[in-house]
Amino acid sequence: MDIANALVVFLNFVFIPAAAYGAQLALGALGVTLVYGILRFSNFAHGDTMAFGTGTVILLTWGLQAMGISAGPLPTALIALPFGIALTALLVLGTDRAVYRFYRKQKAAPIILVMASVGVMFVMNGLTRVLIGVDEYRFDDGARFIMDVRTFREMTGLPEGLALRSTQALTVGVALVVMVALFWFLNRTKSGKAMRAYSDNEDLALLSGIDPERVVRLTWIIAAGLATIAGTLYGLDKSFKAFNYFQILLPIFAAAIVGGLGNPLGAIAGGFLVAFSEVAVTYPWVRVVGYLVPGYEPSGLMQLLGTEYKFAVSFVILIVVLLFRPTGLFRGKSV
Amino acid sequence: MIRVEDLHRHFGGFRAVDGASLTIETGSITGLIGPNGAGKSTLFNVIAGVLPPTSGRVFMDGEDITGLPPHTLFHKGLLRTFQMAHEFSSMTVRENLMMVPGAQAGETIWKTWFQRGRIEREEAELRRKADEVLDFLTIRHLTHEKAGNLSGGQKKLLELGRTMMVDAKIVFLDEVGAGVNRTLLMTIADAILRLNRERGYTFCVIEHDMDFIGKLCDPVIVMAEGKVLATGSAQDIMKNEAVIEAYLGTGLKNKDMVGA
Amino acid sequence: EEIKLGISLGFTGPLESMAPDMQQGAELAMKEVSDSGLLLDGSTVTAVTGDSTCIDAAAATATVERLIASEGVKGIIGGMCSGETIASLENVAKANGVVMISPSATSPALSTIEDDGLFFRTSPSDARQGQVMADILSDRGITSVAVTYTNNDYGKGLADSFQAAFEEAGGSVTVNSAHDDGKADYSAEVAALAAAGGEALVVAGYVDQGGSGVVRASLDTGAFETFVFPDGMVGNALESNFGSEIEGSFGQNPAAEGPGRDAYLAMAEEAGFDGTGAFSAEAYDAAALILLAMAKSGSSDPATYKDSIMDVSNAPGEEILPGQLARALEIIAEGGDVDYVGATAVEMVGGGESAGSYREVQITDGKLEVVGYR
Amino acid sequence: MSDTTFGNRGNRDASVVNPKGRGTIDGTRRSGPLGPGQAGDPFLIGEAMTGGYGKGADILHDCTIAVEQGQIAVIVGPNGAGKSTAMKAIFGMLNLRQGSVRLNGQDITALNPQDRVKAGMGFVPQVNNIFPSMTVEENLEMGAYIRRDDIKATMAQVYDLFPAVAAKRRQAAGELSGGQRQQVAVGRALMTQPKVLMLDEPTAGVSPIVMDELFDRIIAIARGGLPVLMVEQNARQAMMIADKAYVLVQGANAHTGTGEELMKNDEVRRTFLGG
Amino acid sequence: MATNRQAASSSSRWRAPVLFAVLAVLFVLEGTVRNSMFSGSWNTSLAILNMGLISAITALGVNMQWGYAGLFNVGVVGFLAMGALAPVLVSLPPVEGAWAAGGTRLMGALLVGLGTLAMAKLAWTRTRSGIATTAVLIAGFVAYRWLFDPAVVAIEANNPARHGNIGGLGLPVLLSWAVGGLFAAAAAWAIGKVALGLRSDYLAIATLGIGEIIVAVMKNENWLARGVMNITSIPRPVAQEVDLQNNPDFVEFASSWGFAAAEASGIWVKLSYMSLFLVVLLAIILLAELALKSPWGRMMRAIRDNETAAEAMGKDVTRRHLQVFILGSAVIGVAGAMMVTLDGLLAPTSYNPLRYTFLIWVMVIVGGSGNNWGAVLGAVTIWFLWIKAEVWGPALFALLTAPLPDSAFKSHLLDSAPHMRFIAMGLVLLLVLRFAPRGLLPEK
Ligand SMILES: Nc1ncnc2c1ncn2[C@@H]1O[C@H](COP(=O)(O)OP(=O)(O)OP(=O)(O)O)[C@@H](O)[C@H]1O
Ligand SMILES: Nc1ncnc2c1ncn2[C@@H]1O[C@H](COP(=O)(O)OP(=O)(O)OP(=O)(O)O)[C@@H](O)[C@H]1O
Ligand SMILES: CC(C)C[C@H](N)C(=O)O
Ligand SMILES: [Mg+2]
Ligand SMILES: [Mg+2]
Repeated sequence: MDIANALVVFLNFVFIPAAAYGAQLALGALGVTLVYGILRFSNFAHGDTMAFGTGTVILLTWGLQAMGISAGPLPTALIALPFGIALTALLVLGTDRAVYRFYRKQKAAPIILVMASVGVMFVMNGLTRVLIGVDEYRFDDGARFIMDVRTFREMTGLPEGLALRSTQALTVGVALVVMVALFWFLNRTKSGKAMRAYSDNEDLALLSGIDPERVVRLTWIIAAGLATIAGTLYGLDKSFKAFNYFQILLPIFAAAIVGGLGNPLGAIAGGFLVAFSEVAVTYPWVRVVGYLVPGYEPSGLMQLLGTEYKFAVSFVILIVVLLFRPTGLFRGKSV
Repeated sequence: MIRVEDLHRHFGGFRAVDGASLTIETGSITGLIGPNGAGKSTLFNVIAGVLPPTSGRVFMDGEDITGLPPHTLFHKGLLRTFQMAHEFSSMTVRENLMMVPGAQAGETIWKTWFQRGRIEREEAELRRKADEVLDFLTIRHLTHEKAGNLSGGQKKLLELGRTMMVDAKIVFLDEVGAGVNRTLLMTIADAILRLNRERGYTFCVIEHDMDFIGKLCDPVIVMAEGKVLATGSAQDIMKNEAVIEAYLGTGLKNKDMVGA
Repeated sequence: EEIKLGISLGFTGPLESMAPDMQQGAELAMKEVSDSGLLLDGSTVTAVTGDSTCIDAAAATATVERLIASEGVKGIIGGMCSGETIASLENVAKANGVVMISPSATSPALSTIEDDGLFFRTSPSDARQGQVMADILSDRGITSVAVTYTNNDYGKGLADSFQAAFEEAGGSVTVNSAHDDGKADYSAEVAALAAAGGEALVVAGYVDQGGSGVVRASLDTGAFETFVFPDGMVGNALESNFGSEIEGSFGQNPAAEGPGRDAYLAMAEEAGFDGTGAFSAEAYDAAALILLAMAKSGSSDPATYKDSIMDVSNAPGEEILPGQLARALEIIAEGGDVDYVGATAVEMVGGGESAGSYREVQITDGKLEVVGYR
Repeated sequence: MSDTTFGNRGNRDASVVNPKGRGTIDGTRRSGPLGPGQAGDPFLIGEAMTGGYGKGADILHDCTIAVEQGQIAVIVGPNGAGKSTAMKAIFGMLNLRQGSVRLNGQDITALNPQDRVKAGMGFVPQVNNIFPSMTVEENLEMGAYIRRDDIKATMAQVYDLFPAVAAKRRQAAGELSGGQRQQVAVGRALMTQPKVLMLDEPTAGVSPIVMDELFDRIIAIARGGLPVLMVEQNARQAMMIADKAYVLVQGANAHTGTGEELMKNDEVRRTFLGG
Repeated sequence: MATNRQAASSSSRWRAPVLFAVLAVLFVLEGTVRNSMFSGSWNTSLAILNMGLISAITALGVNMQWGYAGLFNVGVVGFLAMGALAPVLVSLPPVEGAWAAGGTRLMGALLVGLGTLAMAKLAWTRTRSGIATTAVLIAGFVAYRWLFDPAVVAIEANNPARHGNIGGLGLPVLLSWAVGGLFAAAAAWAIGKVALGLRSDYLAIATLGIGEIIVAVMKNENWLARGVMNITSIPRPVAQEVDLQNNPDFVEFASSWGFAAAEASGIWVKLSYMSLFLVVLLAIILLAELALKSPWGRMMRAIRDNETAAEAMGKDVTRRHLQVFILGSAVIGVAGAMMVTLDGLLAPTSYNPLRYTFLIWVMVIVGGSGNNWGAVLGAVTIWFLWIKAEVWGPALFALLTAPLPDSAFKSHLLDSAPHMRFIAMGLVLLLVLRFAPRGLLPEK
């Protein structure tokens, strides 16, 4: 019984939250990694693209809700999602046209593109706030829990509870599906291979008859889709606040880098690594140990480090991982 | 000068260099040939410290130099050129040469603040030496050109020129001839011979152009599938059945269609 | 004369959602006074706003510098967050001799700062709130809590003063740990808090920041069911974010019971904004105090009117509520005394900060309900 | 090969920017209209081409290169003569100030490179001629990107021609040795099944035995009706198989003739073909 | 070609002076013209300039790392914070009782900590045994915590409302600028040792991490600098405005120039700061230019151009990278110390990456990376815009929305006016990059 309790505590406070958070980061990192791999720069505007995408999804969700449309036990936002993606893709394509294309034509140094993306970040940042405001919004309807603590306790009779939110399951599921789909797309379809070819050798892609502008458009559309999906799932799970989407950029980049920038598989692994190291390292093991070692009552919390240092710790872990895997988690074949 | 003992370098399961042992005698110009993918460049990279070996040892003048980083080997007198020219493209041709010598006072940051006079003297000396080298290589007219603007063959000359800025003991040349005009290649061959004769450099040369190998090298080492296949004089090698089958071939089959 | 007052608040940055209601509160008071035409021979009052960003001391300093040097404001309502407030006070306001009244900087450090008599605040020091919160908990018979605070001078100051007071009263704090605002995820924090346990969780954070994130994650994992909310958390967002999920949780924020607050809420509604927004009422009071002090001292020069602020804010005199500023100006013009009560029952103590009366609130049927005042 | 990834500037940091595979050609350029060809044109001709890179000085000066149906044309010349530049000019990879390029009876001077591929031109550049992180097989598939028909047969032919590469078909092309890469590059161009094939030093760095195979194959291709235009430094072999040969010096035509004629010309042999 | 080149170089010869002159004009306008665009106050103008100069020094540091060596430092905020600690620890008056409470113990703990690391390293190089090394580390860590924890508790318990920190040494604040540089250099050394010479991702992750770690330590280690409770009243190297205002000579001097005492005192103080900052800035530029125009600079360019070849030509690339990384970080540290001195405040919560890492990067790139003067120009320009965007953004917005009819939509838009600060900033950045894609003053 006690082992069961220990397990439940662990699952409830460490495993499930970290997995969901990891999936959220992973989805964000996928977008960053894709743009890095194919368009060759770190897109600092990605966080704010996520915010913008989510903003449009929220507005559409409200519209749908006003019309009385819902998705049963699933959040209405899922119905709005495709339209949100379409709108975001339009905005992003417009940005490419107005900003990035110029530098591509000029063959400007890629760092200039990075800085241009900072400019875009500022503008989108403002745009999102003008669009939907600075407040916090919850737009999660439908069933919030697949399993909540009370039900679990009643079902199992254990003193410890376990909760699993539908958005958590959704996020993890979607992250994995999206990753597999992206992997399949890039490695098996002609367009995907064309994108990789462009990423590998722009000039030669041209000489093989690949239209580079088509590749770029496709990349942006997929990136916008990823951003909107990531942003919406994150928003559903937590809540939407424009400001937070800039903050999430940092862990997203960490995830993308440690996974090996430009590598979709790495993005996923990196996301989970960052999330688990944040949650697990600062976790006080007192209750788990308490269940496992009967009769032992530790005086402290058995916490390695305070949660204030969680981000710091996760970085140390990332560096250590890189030291032992000097080529990133997934080296070799990238996008 | 260089002794390689049972060297292995594997990439995953693939054995690019698979137990190669060879010696490069002091004062020789040793040729290294072999089919594409035989492991020649990999062997070079392991000797020059760019890649760590999977196993095996490399000795230079009896000293174990396995796995030493390239900059250390440089100071021991082991220089190399790259299969694909590695010039400093945004610097002028002369600067490309002047940066080579180690132990310049001006490379120590605080000396650049307090010892301007000394640095200027050293620079003048370096400039003189660089110009000498440029004369030797017949590219003096390119002194102030950006190295990035040179054509393929001129970059190869510059690669060679850098090895002349200091007193090297042994120089590894990786396919200096690929993509170089044949007339120019013969000039390069002459330059190599002169360095060998006049300055006593030892050379180890990878090349697919048999004329070039024949003119320069003795002995010639043939590699195939990561191992040494044969060693001998250029004439012997060119008659060796195994080498002909694996590497040299017997010429065009479609001769009859030529000029049709 | 056209009198300009500066409003320096964090319109962008982590607390950007609080700022507009505060600004509107301050402007409401100025408009009221302007419209009355009774201030210093019919002077008008205009507001000049500046963005203090709340976290960037340099930007805040530059903003206040601009307000004073270029706009020529005679007083400043602001700053918003304690750190930024201290920086602009020490570097700019003191140097130029301009009065600053902050509606919301609650750090205890501001009580003892050397301010040349220029700094006031209409919110109480967190040293006091900690005491009040401890009292509320003791009265409810709760003896063991976990505390999480937003990692800044406000959160830490409040958490520490609360811990001291609560332990003094015999309670125990199982853990007192920080959370950073604006993080993407609070699972780790909540896991740690849950492991430490406690009957309730004290969330000394901001409702539209990490505070909500922590509450959300706690609810989702079933870590805590009852929460204790100090001022940074008591806001409408609490109802809309959580509603009945946090049924039975309680807290307190600086606010006085009674007609002043009601009057203010009505005025705000009429003016089209949310008067219950955190520190909105304090901002109204801050502006009103400056203007009344000007009238009292007969001058818009901060060097002169700074000394009248304590005077108008405290007894003796006729009590003044929001919406009665015209009346107050009349009294002053007649040479009478006023005791400004305003929207938050202003009572200045010590070096010029609100003594602080708090209302105790509780979530009942998903709504914030006032259950008493302290 | 010089590393100009960062425009000869600093910053080799791969964690903000991806240094891999940046191009030099403006991929955003749109094609202009096709013009009429001229009577009596060879299959492919770049006529009186003058131009250079970007805003720099002219590198080609009134240079003309042509190849007839079913023939092999070879360009030789000293390093830096502008051989590669001429090839690129024919392929639309730099802006010509003067001159025109005509293919199969149409003036294609205004087309961008992508559209020239669609018009039936295939090209193997001198450097950067593979997709390094894609497998050998994918490299070949990319060669057939514009084809809609079944490519299996062609691929089998290519593997037949380069057995060393066939053994490595699942390996990333970037992990191959210099000579093996060169074979993949030529294989990629063959996959296109172009109407005209342009090769820039296809034999650089390949071993003698493979070089002979390659030349054999090129002859066979040409005799099959596909015109081949190539730059070569292994000049003697190249001259042997050339129906037409051009010697370029400093961006201008210095000598033109059949391979045999030029081989017989002492001056040409001594100065450009290496004795 | 020749004419082309000449045209280019003659335009670039004038480019720098012209751009600096334009910038100067902006500051003069800010100081003299009062309208909706400018504030017409020298105090504002100089305040912006002073912060701009500090940003310029920071940008110089980043430029050394990026422009000279191609090292990507995303932890600028951390090195600034490192430097910011210096004035607190060096120039603040000692805290009464703090040293007695736990000072010696603390020092002992720090020594044990460092000693442990050194021993572990020794154990590793001597024995190559993971177990021995781990044992050393664990033993050291236990000893460290045994010394450290009580000391911290004691120090933090010492008058926590006002102090609770270890306090400073009471030394002149100008000294702390140099110390700030040393602190940052030490941090850079540690990171560089781990991360340089490996793949470039390490440096990105490591610097990103160190930025977070240093700020986290500053926020949470109250004994060090009171954590999030902030340190205020940091000593100044220049006069106090209030003292000047009370000085009759000064008041007279001010009025002879036609300034009110308060205004004049502000200007005086800012000018004093400005001269100090300028001295530091120019000294750094001088040293940097001397080095850059020497074989050292040539070597750095070679390394940046082609690491593999430079390594083969005997240059120890890793060591050189470490050197510039340390130097650049030291410069950033100096800037950090200068900044708290100017603010008179250490507020760890304000150290966020957007402001102190990305904005600095924008400055460097907009200025033209690799060019010292470019970094300075970019820094001052961007800082000016960053501050002015607060006013210009909403003004622009008002202009744009003016033709709209009054409606809920318009009022919603007007409510969003403050966010125009970001939009304006973004647009300006994009415009500059558009018209000077290689930066305002590209590297020659
Ligand atoms: N990084 C790598 N990963 C996997 N395999 C590699 C790698 N580098 C080289 N190889 C393999 O090792 C073998 C030897 O390569 P190497 O470059 O040494 O050949 P080489 O003898 O120099 O050939 P060439 O004459 O064509 O230059 C090749 O088959 C190549 O595919
Ligand atoms: N991208 C470029 N930008 C500017 N100049 C260039 C560029 N590429 C080549 N050049 C210059 O153009 C001239 C011709 O170069 P090209 O590559 O056509 O020579 P090549 O005849 O192919 O020589 P090689 O036999 O060495 O390949 C050379 O002087 C070279 O410096
Ligand atoms: C806006 C407020 C919640 C600010 C907080 N009281 C502080 O002092 O920082
Ligand atoms: Mg090779
Ligand atoms: Mg060429």
